Amino acid sequence: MKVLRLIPYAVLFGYVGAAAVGLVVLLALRSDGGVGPDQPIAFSHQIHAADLALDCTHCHQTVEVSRFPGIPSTDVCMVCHEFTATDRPDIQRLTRLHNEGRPVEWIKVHSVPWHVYFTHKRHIKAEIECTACHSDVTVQLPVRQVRSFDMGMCVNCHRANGAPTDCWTCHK
Amino acid sequence: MSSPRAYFEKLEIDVLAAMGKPSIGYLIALAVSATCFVVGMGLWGYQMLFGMGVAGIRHPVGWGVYITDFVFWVGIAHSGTLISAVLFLFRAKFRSRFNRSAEAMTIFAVMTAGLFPLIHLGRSWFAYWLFPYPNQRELWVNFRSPLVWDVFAVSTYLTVSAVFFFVGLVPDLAVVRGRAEGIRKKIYAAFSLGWIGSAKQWIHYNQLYIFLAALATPLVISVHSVVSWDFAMSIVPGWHTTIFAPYFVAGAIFSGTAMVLTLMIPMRKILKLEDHINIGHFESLAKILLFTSLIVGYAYAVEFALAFYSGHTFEIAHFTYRLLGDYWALYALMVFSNVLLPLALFVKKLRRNIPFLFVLSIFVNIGMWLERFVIIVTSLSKEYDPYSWGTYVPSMVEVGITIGSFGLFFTLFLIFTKVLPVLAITEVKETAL
Amino acid sequence: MSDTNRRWEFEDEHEFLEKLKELVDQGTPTERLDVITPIPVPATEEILKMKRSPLRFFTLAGALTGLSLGFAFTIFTVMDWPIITGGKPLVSLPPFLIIAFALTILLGSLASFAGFLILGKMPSISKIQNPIEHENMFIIMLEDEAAQ
Amino acid sequence: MKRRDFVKFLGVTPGALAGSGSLADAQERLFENLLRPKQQDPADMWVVHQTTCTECPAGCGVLVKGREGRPVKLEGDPDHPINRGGLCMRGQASLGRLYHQERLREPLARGADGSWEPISWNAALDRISNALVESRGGSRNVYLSSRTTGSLAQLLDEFAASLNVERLPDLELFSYGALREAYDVLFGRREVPAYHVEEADLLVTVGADLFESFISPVRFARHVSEGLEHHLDWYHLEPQLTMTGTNAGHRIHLHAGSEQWLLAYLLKSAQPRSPLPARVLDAVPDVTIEQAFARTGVTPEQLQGLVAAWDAAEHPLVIAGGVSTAHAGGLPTALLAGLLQESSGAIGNLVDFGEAENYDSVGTPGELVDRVVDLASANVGVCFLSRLHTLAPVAGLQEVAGSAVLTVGLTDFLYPPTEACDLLLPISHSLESWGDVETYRGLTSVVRPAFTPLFDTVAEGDILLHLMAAPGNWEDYVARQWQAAGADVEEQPFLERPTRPVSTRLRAAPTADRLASSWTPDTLEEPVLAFSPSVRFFDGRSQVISLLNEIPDPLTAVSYGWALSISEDDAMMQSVEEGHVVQVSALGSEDFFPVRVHPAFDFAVLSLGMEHAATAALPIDANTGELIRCIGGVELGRVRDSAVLTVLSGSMDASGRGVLPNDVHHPPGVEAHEPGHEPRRLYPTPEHETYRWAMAIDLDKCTGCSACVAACYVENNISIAGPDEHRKGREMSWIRIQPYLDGDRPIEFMPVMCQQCGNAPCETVCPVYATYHNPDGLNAQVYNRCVGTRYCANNCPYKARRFNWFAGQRPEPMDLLVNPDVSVRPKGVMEKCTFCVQRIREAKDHAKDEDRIVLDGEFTTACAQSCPSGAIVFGNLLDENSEVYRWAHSENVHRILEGLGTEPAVYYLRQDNRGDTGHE
Repeated sequence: MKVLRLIPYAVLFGYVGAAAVGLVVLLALRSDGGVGPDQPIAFSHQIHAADLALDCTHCHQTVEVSRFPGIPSTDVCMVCHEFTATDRPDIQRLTRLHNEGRPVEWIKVHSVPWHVYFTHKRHIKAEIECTACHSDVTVQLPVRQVRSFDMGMCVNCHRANGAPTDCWTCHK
Repeated sequence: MSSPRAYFEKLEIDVLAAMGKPSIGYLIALAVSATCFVVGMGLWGYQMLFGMGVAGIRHPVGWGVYITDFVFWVGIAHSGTLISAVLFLFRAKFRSRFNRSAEAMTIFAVMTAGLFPLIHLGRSWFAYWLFPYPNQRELWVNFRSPLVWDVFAVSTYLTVSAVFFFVGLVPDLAVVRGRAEGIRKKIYAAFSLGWIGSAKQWIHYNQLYIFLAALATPLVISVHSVVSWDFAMSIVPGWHTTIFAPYFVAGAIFSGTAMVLTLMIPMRKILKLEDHINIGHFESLAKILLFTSLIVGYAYAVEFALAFYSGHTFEIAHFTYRLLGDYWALYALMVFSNVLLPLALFVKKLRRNIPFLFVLSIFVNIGMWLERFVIIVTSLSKEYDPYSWGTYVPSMVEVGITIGSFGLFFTLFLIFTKVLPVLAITEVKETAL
Repeated sequence: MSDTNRRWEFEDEHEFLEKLKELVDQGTPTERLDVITPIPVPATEEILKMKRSPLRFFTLAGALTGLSLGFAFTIFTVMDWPIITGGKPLVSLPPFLIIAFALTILLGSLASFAGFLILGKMPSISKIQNPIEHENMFIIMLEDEAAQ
Repeated sequence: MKRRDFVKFLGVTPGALAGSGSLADAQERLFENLLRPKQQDPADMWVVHQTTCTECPAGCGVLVKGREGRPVKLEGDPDHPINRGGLCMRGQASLGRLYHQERLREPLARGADGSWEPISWNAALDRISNALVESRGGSRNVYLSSRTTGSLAQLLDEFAASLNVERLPDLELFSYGALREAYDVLFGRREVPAYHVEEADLLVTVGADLFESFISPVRFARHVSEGLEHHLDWYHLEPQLTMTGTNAGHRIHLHAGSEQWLLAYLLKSAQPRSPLPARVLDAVPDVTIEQAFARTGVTPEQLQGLVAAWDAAEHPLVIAGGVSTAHAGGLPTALLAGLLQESSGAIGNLVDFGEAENYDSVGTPGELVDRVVDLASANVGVCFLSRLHTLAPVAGLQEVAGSAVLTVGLTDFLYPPTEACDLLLPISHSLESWGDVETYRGLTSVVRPAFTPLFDTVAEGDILLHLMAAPGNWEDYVARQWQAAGADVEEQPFLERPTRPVSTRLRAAPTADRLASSWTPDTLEEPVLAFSPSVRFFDGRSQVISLLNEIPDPLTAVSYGWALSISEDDAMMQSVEEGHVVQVSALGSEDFFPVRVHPAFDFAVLSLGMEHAATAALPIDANTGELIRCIGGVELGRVRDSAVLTVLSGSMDASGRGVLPNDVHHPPGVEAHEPGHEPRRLYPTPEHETYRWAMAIDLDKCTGCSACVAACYVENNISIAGPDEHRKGREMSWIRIQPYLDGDRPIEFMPVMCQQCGNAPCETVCPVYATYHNPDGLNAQVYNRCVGTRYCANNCPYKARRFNWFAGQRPEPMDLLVNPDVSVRPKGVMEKCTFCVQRIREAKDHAKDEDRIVLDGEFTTACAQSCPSGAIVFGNLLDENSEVYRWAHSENVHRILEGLGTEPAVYYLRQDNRGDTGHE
């Protein structure tokens, strides 16, 4: 009898518990958990950009002339890696891909929505630091999207720097 | 008459009897209207899933049945506040027989009306963008848009009417509390906020009621004016006219009063309130109906006069079209129900003939719905550029959702008749003496 | 039942009023008298020499807040991100007036309601738990001094 | 696009294309394409290269604009001698053929049950080779294709020679049989000469539909519009209304089949500049003005006016063609036209055989019928049917093809001829393969692949080479041909060879004889059924392209489906109404047509689109072997039922609404635009700092051809609504051609798009700022902010706004045809013309790099770019030296519904310098 009386409470707690779990799962799915995606090749910005102090444009070659920074193709990598660190399995995979003329299928990290026109060129020409949006990629292993690219971020920066706030500057 | 107390007691017993165990007929009515509502919502979901195209609206008629329904329901909402606030200020005694259900009707009608702006949105799920909420973009709403005025006017109207309704209820809830048992007693006690009717309460109460009435009166005028400006502020021939605000307000009160009749006549029978609501009370409503009908009829005439006097090509073309074009039949029916038929109310016999009043009220409801439909659709279907002319026929989805809205309205009203006193007991007592 | 704490009930409003007048004339301090009536009886207010309800100040305050808030908010938003529509000036007062008006009414009525609750000491838990039912009688209650 | 912007196109590995995901998301696609190794070009760079349009035989030069390895837009090549930047709607829409869902994707073989089954290329080609080997035993192999020129023609001859295949004359529905026959008789040149309209001062066209399908519509459109600059006077005589007719200064209706009478009258009455031999003149019957009037129905005044104009003109040019040369009187009409050209001294300059169109390989249906008769007796081995959308015109051809041992179809769609085939070889689109086109003598243009084939298709040339077991591939073959001509196929987009002047002498004897023998006194019995040229479908081959069906036919205003257009009087007499579905006695009993009642059409003429001729077996003119496109004495059969036509135009009557720029259209109530007398307004109109983008449209030049509409669709990712939505009036086009009947001409065409108002009524009513006035004077629309109240559309007096009633359908692979600079709009949002803001943005970006403002003419909108007659200019109204400023401040400028004070940024010009206008 006593047990029966507990049933309603059990059910109630069941619901609440389920809801709580669901919420947690949802949040977990939403956040990247502070870790970037595992890339096919564990490329380290730390080594290249920090330790070797290569300029961003060394690999992202179209960032100053184009809307898009240009994800380097394998032959850019091979300029050095034909000789450097050839003992590493990752580099060997890279070399193999290069020889087969196949691309490295990087996973995209930074995206803006479908309706946004964003041009790297203008921002570089305006001397906006890469880190302003991408933060310091050299400390992210692997690279992840640190700042959320919501409209507030764009607009507030535009306001601060006297950049146009006409909607059609960015909305396409 | 016997001692006031005897009457008070009888009144309370009668009214509370109405709140008693629901009859089978009541349950059927409730089931039917609830089903309609659920189906209507289902259709809305269907529309959101597949796109606005499932409705009949087309290019160039971007607004159709949905906006018609919106204006119709907002119109219905007007009689409530009119009867409770305006007539209160005018010290019209018969008001006390209707104001409770009229106010309830107001709230339910506004709730129903409020759905349609959402339903008619191409992307209903972004409806919250119409509200000026603080956001990270610091982007606000366009306060120059009549639609934003609507948001403010309608939500204000809903809130104020709700407060007004509740305030009026407090003493009656206390009465119910006094006669209820068990858990219901507790609930009513809670909602009556500990009202006992002491002089200290009454003095503030009376003051509050007057102020609410004083505030609600301009509000009721403004709300339908704002709604009318959705049209009047545009450049569409047939919409863009200065008479719209008074025209719509009169129309709203007209339709609202008709709806009160439509609801009260059966309710009085079913809930056996004949002793408390008599022919005389209905006659007073009929007079309001007649009066507003005359205003509306005048507005119809003025519209044409303005158009033809202006000599404006598009205005003239439009009103000719409204009268003789594709929708002439609807226009004719509208004029008949809103202007010609109500003229019968000049006859005292008919004014006091309840079956007639009921039939008339139905006609007026239909007529007023048609009025909004005709204004919206005929104006849009033949605008400036002849290339972009086209006629509009509602789709089943629109019809279904409209029926659904009636479902919602009646569901709420039926529930109201069982959980709250349908007569303003205290005020009836007051006026009975 | 002590002489200092008594309760009279009347079926008839006039008898009730006469009794009340009589009590007051006898010099019973009005603050010790309380009346409960099924319907508002304005006469009691004069007899008991009650002050006019200060509720109106709530209303006024609310309405004024609404009015100023309406204009302030609309003007602030168009200035915050100036966007031209239809060649109209940024600060176009006529439309803003509509917003201001709506807010005036809204806050005005809400404030009045709040005022009513505050002044009428409602909702009062004690009264909700054990209310006094007038049962359609006009009731006069004389509280004893101890109650003060 | 400027020369210097060109870059060599870099091919993309099919891998990058395969499985591109949601194409609404430019970013994602971009990323995939960046994955390509050895691709260091920025992904937002337009890759432009020059090739040739093959949608019709005109051979216009086009620039293929590619992004991320896919062509997404075609534009007329500004340097190409034929079209000089213009491109017709068929050309614009031809990407729809490339990305068509129903395109053949792999070789197919007829299975046992008659259904199509996939087969490997090798298997397919082996089957053909074997069949060819077997055929050695006496049976004949034939090769039939549509018009073929340049290297492919060369290769075909070699192929025919080496594999003992008879190459039949090419099949074209427009074979110009009458003209070629006539010029053969007159001058011994069986050719279609070049007509230099631009050099004439009087143009008399008899049935020649210059703007629809006659020889080279885009070129004619440009030349006529150039002619208008120096007041070209243009008489157009035709039995049934055509779009060309609506544009002529003097459009004169004559009885079908009476053309020879009119020309005979003209020849006899006009002063000859170079007298004709007596015996030729004797062969021409003397026609009194009364007889001429009686036969043609052209009034004496009009006849005299025509003669007077002819005599007054310095360089008169008469062109007969189209329907007028496609009936029993076709040959005499063509002969007389030729004689008039001779007598007016036009031959050799205005009529130029040196640059004659290359129709050498094209036969007339008549010739083909003879060949078929001959083949029917023989047993056919392998029958090749290449690039054919119909065999109907040639009686018995389908049977012959069916009876062959192996019938091979080289095609891109399951056109009717494929029913006779055993084997289908999917051939690559011209944007996927090499080739060249010799449009006319002295001009050969390259066809270059824009990217690797979408499907498992092969170029026709490669198929032939493989079957010949010849070394090298098709690309090398073409390259060799060009080397031989001393040109480089990689570098040169087209090759212009100097043409030597051709000396012509009138051959009096044959002319006189043929004229006498072919003279037909009687005209066609009315009512007449005429097959009107279709600007949308040419001879029917382009009907597969969905976009062309979506855009209404300028003439009939019907978008989807066939319609039999008749005049109001005919409708009354035949007692039919619009939408009635009827039979036509002259045609197959199983064909029913919905009736389109059109007030502008001529009495006693029923007209069907030429696309129907592709399915009907039309009679053939014995004299010329040409299809007869005018059938006399037809009757309407019973009314089967009634259908709703897809007519988007709500009304063709613009009377007094201030839409058409003409004082007639300014009754009281609609303010006319008086410069310097602006209406008073409450608020100042917004000021603009650097730019106020504006457009000006010259309605005298606008022909109604709807090229702009097609260009806009492709440029701006506008979705196709489909017939059902059209019936509901739910069109998506951002720019439309409004036809009006109450103007000065039979039909007035008015291109209308968003007018980008200075005081836009749509902006004020949007609750969420989704539309507003931007600093450049544009009426901006922010799609992803739109909640879809549709209030803006209600409040737009121009009804230029379009609502996404549903999510747009882009059946794979059509989803690849997306301009990444323009969003694909989701369901429930409003969209409209943006003045191609993506192009503005790009231009401003370039300008900013060079730290200057955008120069006039640096870029233009898609519609303006495509306009064959250059009727649209776009630019910055604040720049007083800009073209648009000049146009907007010229005489007779008008803005639609100016009285509303919306301050539109689109200016309409109308001088009407077409002589005295009017529908005569």
